[in-house]
Amino acid sequence: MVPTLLLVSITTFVIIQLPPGDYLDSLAAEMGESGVDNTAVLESLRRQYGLGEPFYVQYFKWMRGILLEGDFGLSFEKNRPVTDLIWDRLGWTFGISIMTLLFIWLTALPIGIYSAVRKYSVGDYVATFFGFIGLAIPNFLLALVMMYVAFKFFGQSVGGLVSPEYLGEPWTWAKFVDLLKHIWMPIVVVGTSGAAALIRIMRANLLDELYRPYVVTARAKGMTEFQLLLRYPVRVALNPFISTIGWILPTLVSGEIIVAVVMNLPTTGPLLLRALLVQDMFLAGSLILIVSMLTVVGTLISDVLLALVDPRIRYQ
Amino acid sequence: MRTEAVPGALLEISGLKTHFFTEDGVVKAVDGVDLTVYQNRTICILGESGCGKSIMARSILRIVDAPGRITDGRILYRAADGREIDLATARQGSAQLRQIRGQDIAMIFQEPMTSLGPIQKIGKQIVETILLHRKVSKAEAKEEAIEMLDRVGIPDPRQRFEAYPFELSGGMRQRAMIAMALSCQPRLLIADEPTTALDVTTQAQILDLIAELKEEFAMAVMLITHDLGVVAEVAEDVAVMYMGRVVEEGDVYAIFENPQHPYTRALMASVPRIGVTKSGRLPAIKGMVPHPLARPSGCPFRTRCDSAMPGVCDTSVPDLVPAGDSRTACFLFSDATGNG
Amino acid sequence: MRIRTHKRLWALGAAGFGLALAAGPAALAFEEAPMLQEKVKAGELPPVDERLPMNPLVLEVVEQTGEYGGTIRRAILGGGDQHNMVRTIGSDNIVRWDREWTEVRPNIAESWEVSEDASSFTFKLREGMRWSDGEPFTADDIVFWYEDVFLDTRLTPNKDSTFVGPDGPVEVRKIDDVTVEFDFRTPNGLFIQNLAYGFGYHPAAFPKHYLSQFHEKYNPDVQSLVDAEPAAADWIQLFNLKAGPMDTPLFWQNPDRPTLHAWHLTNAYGSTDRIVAERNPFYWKVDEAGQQLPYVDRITYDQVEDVETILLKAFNGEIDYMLRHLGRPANKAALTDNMDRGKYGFFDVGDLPANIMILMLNLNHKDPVKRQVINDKNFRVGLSHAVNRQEIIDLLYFGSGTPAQVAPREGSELYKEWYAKQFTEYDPDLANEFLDKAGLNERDSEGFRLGPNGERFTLVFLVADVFGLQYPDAMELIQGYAADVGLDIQVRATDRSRLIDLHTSNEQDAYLWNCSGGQADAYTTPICYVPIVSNSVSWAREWAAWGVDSNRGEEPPEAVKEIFAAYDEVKAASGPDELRERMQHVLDLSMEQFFTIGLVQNDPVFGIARANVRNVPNPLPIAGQLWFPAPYTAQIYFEGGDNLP
Amino acid sequence: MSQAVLSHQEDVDDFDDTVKVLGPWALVWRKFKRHRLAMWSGVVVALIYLVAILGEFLAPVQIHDTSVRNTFQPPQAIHFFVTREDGSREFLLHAKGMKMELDRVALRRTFTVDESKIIPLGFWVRGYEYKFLGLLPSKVHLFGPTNPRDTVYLLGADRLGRDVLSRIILGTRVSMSIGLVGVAVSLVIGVLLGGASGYYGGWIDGLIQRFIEFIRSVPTIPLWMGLAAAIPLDWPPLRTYFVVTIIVSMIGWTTLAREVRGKFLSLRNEDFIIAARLDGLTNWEIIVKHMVPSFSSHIIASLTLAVPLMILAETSLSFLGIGLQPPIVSWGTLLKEAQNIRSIIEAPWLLIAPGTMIVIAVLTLNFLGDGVRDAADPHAH
Repeated sequence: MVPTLLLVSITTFVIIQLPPGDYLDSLAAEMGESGVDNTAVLESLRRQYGLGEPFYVQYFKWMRGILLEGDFGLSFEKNRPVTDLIWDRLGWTFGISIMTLLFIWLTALPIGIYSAVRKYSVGDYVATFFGFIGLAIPNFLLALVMMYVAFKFFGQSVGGLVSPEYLGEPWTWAKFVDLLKHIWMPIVVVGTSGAAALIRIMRANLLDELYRPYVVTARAKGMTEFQLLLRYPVRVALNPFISTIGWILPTLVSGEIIVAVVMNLPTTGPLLLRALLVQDMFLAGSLILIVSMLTVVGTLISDVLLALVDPRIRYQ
Repeated sequence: MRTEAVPGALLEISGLKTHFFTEDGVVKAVDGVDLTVYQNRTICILGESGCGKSIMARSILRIVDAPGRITDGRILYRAADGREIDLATARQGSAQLRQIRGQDIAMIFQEPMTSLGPIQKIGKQIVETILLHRKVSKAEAKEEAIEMLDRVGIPDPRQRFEAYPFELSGGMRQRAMIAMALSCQPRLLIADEPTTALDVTTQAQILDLIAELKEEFAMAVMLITHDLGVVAEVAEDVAVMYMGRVVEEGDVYAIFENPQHPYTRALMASVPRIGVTKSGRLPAIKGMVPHPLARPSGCPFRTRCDSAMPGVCDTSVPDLVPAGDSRTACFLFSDATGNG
Repeated sequence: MRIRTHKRLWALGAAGFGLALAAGPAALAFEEAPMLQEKVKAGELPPVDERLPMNPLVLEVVEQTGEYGGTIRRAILGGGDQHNMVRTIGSDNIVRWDREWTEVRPNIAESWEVSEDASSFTFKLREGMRWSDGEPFTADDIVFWYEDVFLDTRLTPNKDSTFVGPDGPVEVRKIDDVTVEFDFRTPNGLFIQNLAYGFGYHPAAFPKHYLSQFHEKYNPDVQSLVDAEPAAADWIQLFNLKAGPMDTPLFWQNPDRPTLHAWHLTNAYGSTDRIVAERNPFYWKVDEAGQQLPYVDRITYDQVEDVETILLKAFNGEIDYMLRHLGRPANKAALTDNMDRGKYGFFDVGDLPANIMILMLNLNHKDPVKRQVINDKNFRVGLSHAVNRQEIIDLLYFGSGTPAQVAPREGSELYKEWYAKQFTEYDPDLANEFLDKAGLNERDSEGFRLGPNGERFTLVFLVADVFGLQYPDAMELIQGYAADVGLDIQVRATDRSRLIDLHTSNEQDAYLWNCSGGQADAYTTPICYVPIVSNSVSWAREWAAWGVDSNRGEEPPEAVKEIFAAYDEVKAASGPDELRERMQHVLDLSMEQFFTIGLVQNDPVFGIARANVRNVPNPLPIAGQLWFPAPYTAQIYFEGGDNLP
Repeated sequence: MSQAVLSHQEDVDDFDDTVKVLGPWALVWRKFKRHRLAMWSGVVVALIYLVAILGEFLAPVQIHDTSVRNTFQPPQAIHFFVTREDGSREFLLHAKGMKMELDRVALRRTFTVDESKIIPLGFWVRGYEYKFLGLLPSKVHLFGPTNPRDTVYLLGADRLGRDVLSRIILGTRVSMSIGLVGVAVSLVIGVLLGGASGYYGGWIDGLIQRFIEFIRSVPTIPLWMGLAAAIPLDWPPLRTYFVVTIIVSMIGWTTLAREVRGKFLSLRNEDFIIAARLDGLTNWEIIVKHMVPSFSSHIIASLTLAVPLMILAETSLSFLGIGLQPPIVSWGTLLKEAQNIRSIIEAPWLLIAPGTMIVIAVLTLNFLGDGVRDAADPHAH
């Protein structure tokens, strides 16, 4: 895991260094709007941000800060330490990702079971069809259309997780209710493709298990179909389901970036996109690093869960 | 071997047809089986792979997987309280059927490796069965399960109770399967090739165990096998199946000493016997079992039968009729008009 | 264009006004917002008369005196959108342009005097004026900016051109607490204009009482503050952090910095979902009825990530007053359809640059062949005639706009028809003729013209999707027009910062951009008329560098040198008439050279204001340097004293 | 105990056995044919690729042709009958012309159907010149207005008055080929690395597995964004296209490599491989002659399922503004152009048309892949 993380950190740094230019070019572009040359200001800022040092020096400084002081560097654009900026947003990102994961499970599990058990039934075809539609529609398209529908037909205020009147207000019950009114949209949008994939996986896994001898054994014991379904094949088919935590998290985080930009969510997505665009490199780097790290941790968690659920893996 | 008076019938199967409706056509896995299982007796169902013996056994418990379906016939089960239940028409998933499964009729399978839930503890699976059918507390069920494990010869049962199937050897797993099957003291144990996947020594142990337990629990045993040796060792009654039909049925001695049906005869002839020396190869049955979708008309065995009578055997299917000491389905012993 | 040189009389009159007020019963003289009244009652604030300067600026309102209350709700992009705030509240300088962008008026300074040769400027500040935290604003603050910020090369390595005359940086002297003199030693006839434009904010943006704590000179213990600030490694970085330039995010990330603005940030840009700017209780403007401005309690900026969201917010009535991001031709139809739902109306925005779509060919190209061709006026004229401007206007802007070159707009005092109209007719035959004349008369098998070196002559145009003007689409059309006359144009789409990066390092063939200088800003930012180093426009970067320092860059041809000299003359002009004449001369010379190829002069754009928003300047002039409506936002009010539901 | 077991005999006399012995591919095909949805999807996919190949022949209007009078013109319906002046009805394939009015205040054009103006349509009509299959110059188009000077917009026009239908048709070429090329790249990397990993095992396996783990742990979008941002701007569109393809294929190969590795691991100890090794075949021969054929159907299934992922990835990149850029026409760029409120309100066809195409392509490719996988899987039920 440590080598993976090390590799992740280096790659991250390479990625954020790849595009030519630096943050000041982006700033200069913005300032171009003021209509007049402002190289005067840019020069002093170049010094301010310590840009221009060799690549490896910047990397080692950055890593040293992270490892020794938990300091992820400074965001050029926000002029604040990265650590000040990201935790809130990471919280939302993971909050939404975890809720999305739950949404995915809650929909994919029963639908997957249903379409495996009632293979080639009308319900199976409907589930399959909608599952694939979910896979086929690009996230951002779905997000925009849903937003427009919410605006047009429900008169809902769009963008963000709470209505404007609650922005910056302390948390109250009303605000929480308002949050619930908004948060389902990104969850559904981000979740559809994941759910579709998991329905397919669940269906396939369960089909593999449904005709195994131990199911017949259980049936011969006199268990009801429902009992035996949940106690035996579903339990076994859950294994790959659990291991999805590992790969679905990065997928969700990625998907969430695009959706968050369209839906204006207070998550890391817009921050990361923006940071990459303006080459706010420590901010971008830290976000990628942390998200990747959490993904690695997520994989670890899924491995642990898998071992907990499946004794066979535990004993290997 | 026991030679007591014939006790009452426990299970009467008549005209059972279990067909598989595949996209390529209808596979008639079981096509008109008549069979009777008697209380406290061991009946062996003998036949080649694919002759329908397993499907027939599964039909009894109604655990035939789709696209298989019982299309005709009766499976009359005589319960302990004297009621007669037709298992062939019992509603799938009904409480009645579920009660019979596991409690009245239990089944063990060919592959102990895969027939137990892979990620549940052995003990739990047995307890589950007990709790399904009997009103006992969990603790009691656990004690019983441990006792059962002990009874089937699993050493250190209290510890094994907590074991997962993959931690046990094949023999131990089959013992555990037996423990589970017998945990509710069924009246009939169906054993579907219980020893095929085991090594020779273990095979013998398991068969001995089944025989022993049969005495102890006073139950009937239906043993499905393709192994003549097994039949010789444990059977009291024998039914020989070929292509979904019982071709000969009778007392084990009758079948072994005086087989009637050409198929049974050929089978017996293929057994090497100690003391009998023959030059060359053992005689074999000619040809191959026809493809299930290419069922011969009339008597299904006629394509391989040395005594096949053109014009007779290929027009209609013979019924079981008494012949010698057994009952045989062959036109050598009956009129062609017996069955249309 | 007139520059009013305010004489002593004005200053005396104003002082008298202040005295008269001071003599009267204070509570009756000025009124204040209810929210401030409460604070005064609670003892949190001094009374309004003490908060206002002796002589507050009486701001003329657009329609009528307003009433207090309400929140102007706007939306702001999550990054890079600081101009959203700059242009609504930030730009409130020592002097200001009037609402029509025709003359410069007093603002922070109540009056000023100009020396005869236009080399020295004396400003009279308002006595008793205060920063947003209540501390007095005096000449010392300006001197602090001058001596400790502007002159300190560590803090200001390069001086802003507004404060640099032909003879070097300005000298600033404090005469007394309310009087400062800016002396350029040589004529700088454009200084007052420049001071009224955006970048003139500097002198009155550095509160000494607050910023001196971050300055080594005033705080020997500044290191402890540096240590406490993770984003700074030394005091210079710390100072820059706390006193950032207004047009960068830095300024808007430090809500602690006192300002002279009508509203003051309560939280930092970029760190929350909503930025709130609360009314400045010490704001120094009043209306004619003596009510302290601003009328509106606060301005909120909801942070969004996507321009589309702003549009939906507007439809939903969640935007009270805004033109930024919304006022694009492409949005007009959708905004019109949702007017009733959002309860808003449109107002005109005079965003009228010299041209909104210019083919900026690189006259200083590094490649000698391309340079030779591009520098041939015939080539540029040919290309100009090849483009069907009207079709571009019809396709992209629904017919709103005029085919024109880069030139002052009609109605501007510098307007001449031939500036705008030369070479604009679409005439492929004429184009071919000129291109042949430019030496591109050979063609290859595919019909494309060959350069002087015998290879196909190709121009690579950079294009970024900026300003909401559909530049990439335009470029696709232009590529087609050029191909029709055998000219190979390749298009490379990119983003704004990459594009700027490329052209500021002089690595481009050409690119598509716009250019200011259509109205009064032709005087101060003639970036498309005279080679000037700029972030946005590069058509002769080397010449421009030479123009700043003749040891750098590349010596331009005589004709261009002549233009440089003529523009220097403009700076030295002493009166408005002389100024105009000299500028006209610059334009005559420049237009004759035909440096850049303009395509479209746009019609006014628009902004939206909700139905009960009053005193909306209409039309509202804006320009690259003219950061409007900032000096006039304070007199906007909500009829009924609150937002519409 | 005697061990007499019933057994099949090899002296065959199958006069009644009508079932032929089928090769593995024939078996797969037989199974696949039964999967009706997959069959139909396969047909649709084939049609889509046919559209991609024929391109200009099917596109009635040149894709970069703009038209001032037709910006945001809604789709025109196809009519079959015209009513003559004498009231008789006659069969004539045609579209109705549209009257345009320019609203200079709201800045839009509004269109109304002009019942009197009839644009006859037909097959095999003359139009703009192009090279059929990139070789033969031709002016014939499958379908369009019979008069070459007319234009119809069957799926509407975009903001520059360009024909959406034609753009979608030619966008098919780019989008579908990105899928194919991306898959090809994934295939090479995936099979090479997965194969090496599975065949050699040991530290090579460990290394490759770590690498795959690493690639998968980096969230794709930032990875793409970083890579895409590094594409030099002055690159010609074609090169950008290939780089985008390669970036897109980054997502595919890890899955494939894992699958190949798994197959290698399980096959390594199969009897027939051991037999081949004992026969003295070299590693390479074993891989090529025995291992690859035994799981190639799997690979094909995985590839089919990867194509739609790549198509979607391309649209995502385009959306972020870092993928293909106009004037390249792909479904992604078409969607990106329509990705705004104005299009949803004023010209929904701009969104619906490419969106539908993407959904159809992704859907059918998925069904097809599913079918192939089911057919290829010996354990499928």
